[in-house]
Amino acid sequence: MSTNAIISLPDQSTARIPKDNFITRENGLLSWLLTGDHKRIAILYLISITFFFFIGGALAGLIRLELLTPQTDLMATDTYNKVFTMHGIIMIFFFLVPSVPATLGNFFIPMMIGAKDLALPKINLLSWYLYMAGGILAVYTMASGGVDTGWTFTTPLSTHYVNTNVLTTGLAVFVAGFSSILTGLNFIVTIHKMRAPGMTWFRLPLFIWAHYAASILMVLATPVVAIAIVLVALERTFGIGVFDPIKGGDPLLFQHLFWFYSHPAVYIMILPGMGVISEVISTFSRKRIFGYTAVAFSSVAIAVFGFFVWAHHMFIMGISNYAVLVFSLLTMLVAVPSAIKIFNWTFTLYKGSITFETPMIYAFGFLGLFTIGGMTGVFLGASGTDIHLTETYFIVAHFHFVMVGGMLMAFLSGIHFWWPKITGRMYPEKISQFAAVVTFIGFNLTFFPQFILGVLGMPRRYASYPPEFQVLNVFSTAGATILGVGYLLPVLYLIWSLKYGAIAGNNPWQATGLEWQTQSPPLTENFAVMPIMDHEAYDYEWLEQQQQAHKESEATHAG
Amino acid sequence: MPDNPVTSQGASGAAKHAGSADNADILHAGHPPYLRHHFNSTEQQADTANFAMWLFLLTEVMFFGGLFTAYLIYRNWYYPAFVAGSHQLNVVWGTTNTFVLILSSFTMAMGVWCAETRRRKGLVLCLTLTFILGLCFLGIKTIEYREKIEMHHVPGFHYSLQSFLDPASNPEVFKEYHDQPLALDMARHTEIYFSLYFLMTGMHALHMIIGIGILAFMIFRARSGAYTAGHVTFVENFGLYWHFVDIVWIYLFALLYLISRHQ
Amino acid sequence: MNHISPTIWQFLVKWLTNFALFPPEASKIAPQMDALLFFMVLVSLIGLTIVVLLIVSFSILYNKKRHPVAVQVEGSTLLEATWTIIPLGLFLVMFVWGALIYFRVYTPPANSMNIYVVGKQWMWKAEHPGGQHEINALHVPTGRAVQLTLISQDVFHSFSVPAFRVKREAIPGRYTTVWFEATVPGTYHLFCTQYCGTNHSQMTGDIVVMTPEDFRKWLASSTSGASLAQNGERLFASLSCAACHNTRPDARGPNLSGVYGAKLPLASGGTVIADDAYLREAILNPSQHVTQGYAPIMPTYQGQISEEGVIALLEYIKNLDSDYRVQQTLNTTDMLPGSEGKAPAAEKAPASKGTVKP
Amino acid sequence: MSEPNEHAHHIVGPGVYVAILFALLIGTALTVWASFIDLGPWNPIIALAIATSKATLVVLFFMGVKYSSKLTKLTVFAGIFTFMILISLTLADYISRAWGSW
Ligand code: HEA
Ligand code: HEA
Ligand code: HEC
Ligand code: CUA
Ligand SMILES: [Cu+2]
Repeated sequence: MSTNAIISLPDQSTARIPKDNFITRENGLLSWLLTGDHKRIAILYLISITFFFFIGGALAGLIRLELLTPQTDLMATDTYNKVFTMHGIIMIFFFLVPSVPATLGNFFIPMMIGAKDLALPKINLLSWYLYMAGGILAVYTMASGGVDTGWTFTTPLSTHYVNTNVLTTGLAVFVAGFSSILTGLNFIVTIHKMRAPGMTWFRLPLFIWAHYAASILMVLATPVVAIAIVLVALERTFGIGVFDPIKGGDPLLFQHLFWFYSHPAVYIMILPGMGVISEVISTFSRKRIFGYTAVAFSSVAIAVFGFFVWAHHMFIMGISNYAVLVFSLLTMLVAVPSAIKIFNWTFTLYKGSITFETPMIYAFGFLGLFTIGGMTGVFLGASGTDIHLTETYFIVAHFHFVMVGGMLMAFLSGIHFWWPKITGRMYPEKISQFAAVVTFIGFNLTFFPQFILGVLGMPRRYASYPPEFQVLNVFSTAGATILGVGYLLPVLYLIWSLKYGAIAGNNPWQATGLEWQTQSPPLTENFAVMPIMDHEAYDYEWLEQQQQAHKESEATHAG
Repeated sequence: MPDNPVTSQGASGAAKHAGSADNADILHAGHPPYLRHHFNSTEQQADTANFAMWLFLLTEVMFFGGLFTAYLIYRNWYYPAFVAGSHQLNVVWGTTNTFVLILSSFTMAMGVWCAETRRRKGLVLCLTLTFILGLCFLGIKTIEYREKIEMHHVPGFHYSLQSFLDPASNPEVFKEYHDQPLALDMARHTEIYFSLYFLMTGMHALHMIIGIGILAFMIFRARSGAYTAGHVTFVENFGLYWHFVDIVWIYLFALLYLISRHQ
Repeated sequence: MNHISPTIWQFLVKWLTNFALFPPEASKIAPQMDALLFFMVLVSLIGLTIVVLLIVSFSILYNKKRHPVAVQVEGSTLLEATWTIIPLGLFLVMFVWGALIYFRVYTPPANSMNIYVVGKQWMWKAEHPGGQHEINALHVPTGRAVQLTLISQDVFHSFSVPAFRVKREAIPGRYTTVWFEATVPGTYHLFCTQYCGTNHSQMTGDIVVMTPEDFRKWLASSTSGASLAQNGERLFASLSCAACHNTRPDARGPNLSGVYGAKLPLASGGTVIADDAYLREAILNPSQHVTQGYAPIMPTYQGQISEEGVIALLEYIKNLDSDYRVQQTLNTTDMLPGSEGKAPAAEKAPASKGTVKP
Repeated sequence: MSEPNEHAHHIVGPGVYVAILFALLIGTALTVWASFIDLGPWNPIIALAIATSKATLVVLFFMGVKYSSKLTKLTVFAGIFTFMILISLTLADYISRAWGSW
């Protein structure tokens, strides 16, 4: 560990993991499967999400392998189509949407606001079961032949022209959607009703604000995609005609409904990650977030404006030109709050006292990659350039930059950051710093060439491509291999650390959040004594006084 | 917002939690058994449940919202088809059903009031009435659906254009409205009208069926006084749900049944 | 940028093209699109550099060794306003600039030469007015505005020519248009960029840009005998459209000559411009807009005519319009070798009985 | 904490409920009646206006929003607002499409 690390671990010889904590309180599989404890549910989620991530990742590996050469030599085109469809569906609905909220959010929202649990523990468990039901259905679909509509289920392709498992996939997404709705609902209720005394809105950690905003999106947007899927299913089974141009329906209506969810969904995916970044940057620069209110409100602004821009996915699809104008303008507006956040985080470093533990490295990665990803989103939002760039690898690069470079980095950052709290043990610092750097390099090697491919015009969802694009594709595939290693490493050393990691103590990062003021791993009811919030968020001076007082009292005890 | 949370601790989880540090006053009697351990007061608990229910209704609004959007678009595109389709619906049944549902909403509201004022018999009566009215609604809906099936107005199942190409073939409707025959291409679009009709009323009916199921369960529990001892959250929340379903119907009735009846 | 310094622009484009980082610019709109693209890249690079520079320098200046105790700073309204307003301003510039280009790409000039393109799983079929058919290929001349009228027979496809920086969705059930003016002869990629099922990645082709002379030769060598309008005339007769649409005083349908591009009064009130999309609707969904003064008796031809058939009928109806014919003569027919036989049908005497004389 | 319901919220009495019931029934009769007379373009507007006032009554009284916390009111508003975004922006596209039938 570098000398300038802030970690102040308890004395290793005497340190022990507290005997009574949420993991040891009850034993047996059933105690996990029937639990109402938000922390246990978070761990259930963590395991299942990782599982789906690796399925999705293996599919990504297949995509990249196929694209190594211009011809379709590894698999037939329709196999390729199934592979990228399942990759998209699994990664979005079964990994990224629940990633941070359902694991870290579930675990830490109650702890950060000083509550004993989420407001609706049974609903929380139900949402995990729904998620699992959807996930298993998706895997079953994949095993029984897959689906090849693309993750966007574009009509009339999905309703009349493909004969793969659209129905079961739709059902899987539908069920997963309900899981997401329930999670969001639970968070909103909890944040409104369960805050500890003294925990006013503007004392909430920004992690909470971000989750609050994301939850609004989950609750209000997800039902619309649910109904869109129901309509697709009915169109497929009964031919009801609402999306069928032959019967007078409008296939674009489906896209309106789909993107009314799926655009806000991209903010469901990024906002919780932004929450993580706020916590991490503040902690490792030992400073209150620069412009707390601006960052808090920009989350809400993203959530609200996020509802107004969905048709930017349809610029060339035949919506009216005037609608294009309006949606393009609104897209520009929604990009501003993200820019605000980036600069506020950057300026949080100003006059800080910065250390570079793994979470911080991931957070730096997030800042750089999300800036690139976000700015290229603006390229797409400007209607003119979208004509050239849409449906090319430029989009693929854009969304992997925001989703993988942004959210996945944030997720890993958060996992490392809170690992000591969740398990009571530290992860090995050196190797994890190494893994973070590997992911960063691998990521750029994988996805940066795709921007160039996109500008050159290489269409997405192509199993074969003109030979002049090969060089860049080879780079990309090489990068994906490195990236895969970068993702495999954390799994290995984090599992290793469960047994061999150093004991973390309550607050290894000297962070200010309420979750750090209790034992790790926490008690089932989180706090031995109900906390009372008497200071602002990120108040490092308060923390110092607290510790001073603690030391003094220990000294007097000893004396 | 939670007030004075420090003073009270959960009771229901207490046995399990013995030994933990938060059992300061678990032995303190007076906590109702329905207070769950992670809440500080019954008020907080009730508030929370109420708010959660409202959020759930929000998702329902957006769920039906997608259907209403589709409806509005196609109605404006294929107005004549929608008029002709609408004339095939039976206003008498529709109006009756509206009355039935409004009545049931009223009995439900009264039920909530009975629960709040702890009138067990009144509650059981109100719930039973609501239950019966709900069944009535579904019964009438079944009659209507059956008519549609007989007329081959169910999209996807041998959908027949006859009533629109040749309105006189359905004398009952014809003598009322004297519909002009539709051109073939417009007549085809009536299928979209009926798709939306079945979708929207079907979704609504599904909500009714779920509601009726819950009502049956509630009647059963209400008889033993479960909701008349101070813990009325469940009844209240169910009431919200039931009223929401009523509101959806109010719009469905106006939008589906009453298009241009004057022609 | 190309307006500011053509030399630098040329250099930049050539350099980038040779490094295969940048597609060739082969249409008039391409440099305009690229100028915006470069502007955006530039802004992003500056923005990214600022962010990265700040992070790096703060990390050096304020790392724990150098700066052991953090100084708490609440925020700064001035700074925050700066980084709200500057990006907003830049984004708005991009929006306006982008919108200008968007409208340029999708608003064809008045007298462009029209080619129909039908997309289907998984091929592109192009139909030139002179009757030339092409599959997965499109021949166009340089120096002439070419308008594509696109439609799909089944699912969404997207007609994409990266070298032209132009792309448009082919939608089932309605026409969309896009236009370009090719500048550099050569062969360029044509891609279907909207995912359309199994062989989506094989729905590609070549755009062959030729000099006007070469193009004229090509047109002559690949004509299939009848022009589109002549095919349309034949269909018009065989579907007995002329039973209603004729010049007899008791005709049940409106006279179709001169209808293309005209403003038609509707029975429901209001007017409508009879463009391609309208004519198509009028044939397939006639009761959608009934022309004033006529009974809605026209039968629908939905399901009886293929998309190609509709296109041929449209071309025929368009040619009944003298103005349009003049335009077409200016635009296309002069491309044809001097022989009279290839001129659009309407110029000749009506072939079948009852056909409207323009 | 003994009587949670007494200070938790205002209890609406049966009197109000009966009044609302009658208002709703009359409203229903009114829409049916209005739909059978020719009001030109006003027909759908009136039908929707009556439906909306009925819905408002149900929300305010049967569902008790009139007596609820600001939070509940805000929630109801948020639902209507998002619903309106969905409808209005989608319809804006359809209305302004050149090929539309408007
Ligand atoms: C986490 C997911 C996520 C996020 C956060 C975003 C964020 C954004 N996205 Fe992206 N997007 C996707 C996921 C995401 N997107 C996906 C999955 C698709 C493809 C779906 C499919 O078709 O399969 C997509 C597609 C997509 C399109 C459609 C393209 C097309 O189909 O033609 C558009 C168009 O407008 C777009 C725009 C934007 C914009 C403007 C933002 C903005 O929110 C970005 C805002 C951020 C910034 C602007 C960066 C910070 C800015 C600065 C630091 C300032 C820099 C300095 C100066 C300007 C001085 N995205
Ligand atoms: C959260 C979302 C998410 C994530 C994390 C990823 C992660 C990755 N994605 Fe993808 N992707 C999408 C969401 C996501 N993707 C979506 C929505 C689409 C659009 C689908 C559509 O068009 O419908 C898409 C499409 C997409 C394409 C375009 C396909 C096409 O259009 O033809 C490509 C191509 O390179 C790609 C690559 C990758 C790679 C290399 C990774 C890597 O980051 C993954 C790295 C992880 C691993 C590699 C797993 C760990 C290692 C192992 C399990 C060991 C085995 C590894 C190997 C054999 C290499 N993705
Ligand atoms: C039974 C008579 C009938 C036949 C057959 C018929 N039409 Fe028509 N058509 C009409 C009438 C009447 C109208 C005007 C009312 C309307 O718009 O529907 C019309 C309108 C049109 C219009 C719109 C132009 C305008 O002025 O409104 C077009 C284009 C057209 N027809 C093309 C065709 C074509 C092409 C065919 C054959 C494939 C055809 N029609 C066959 C009766 C007919
Ligand atoms: Cu056609 Cu892709
Ligand atoms: Cu978007």
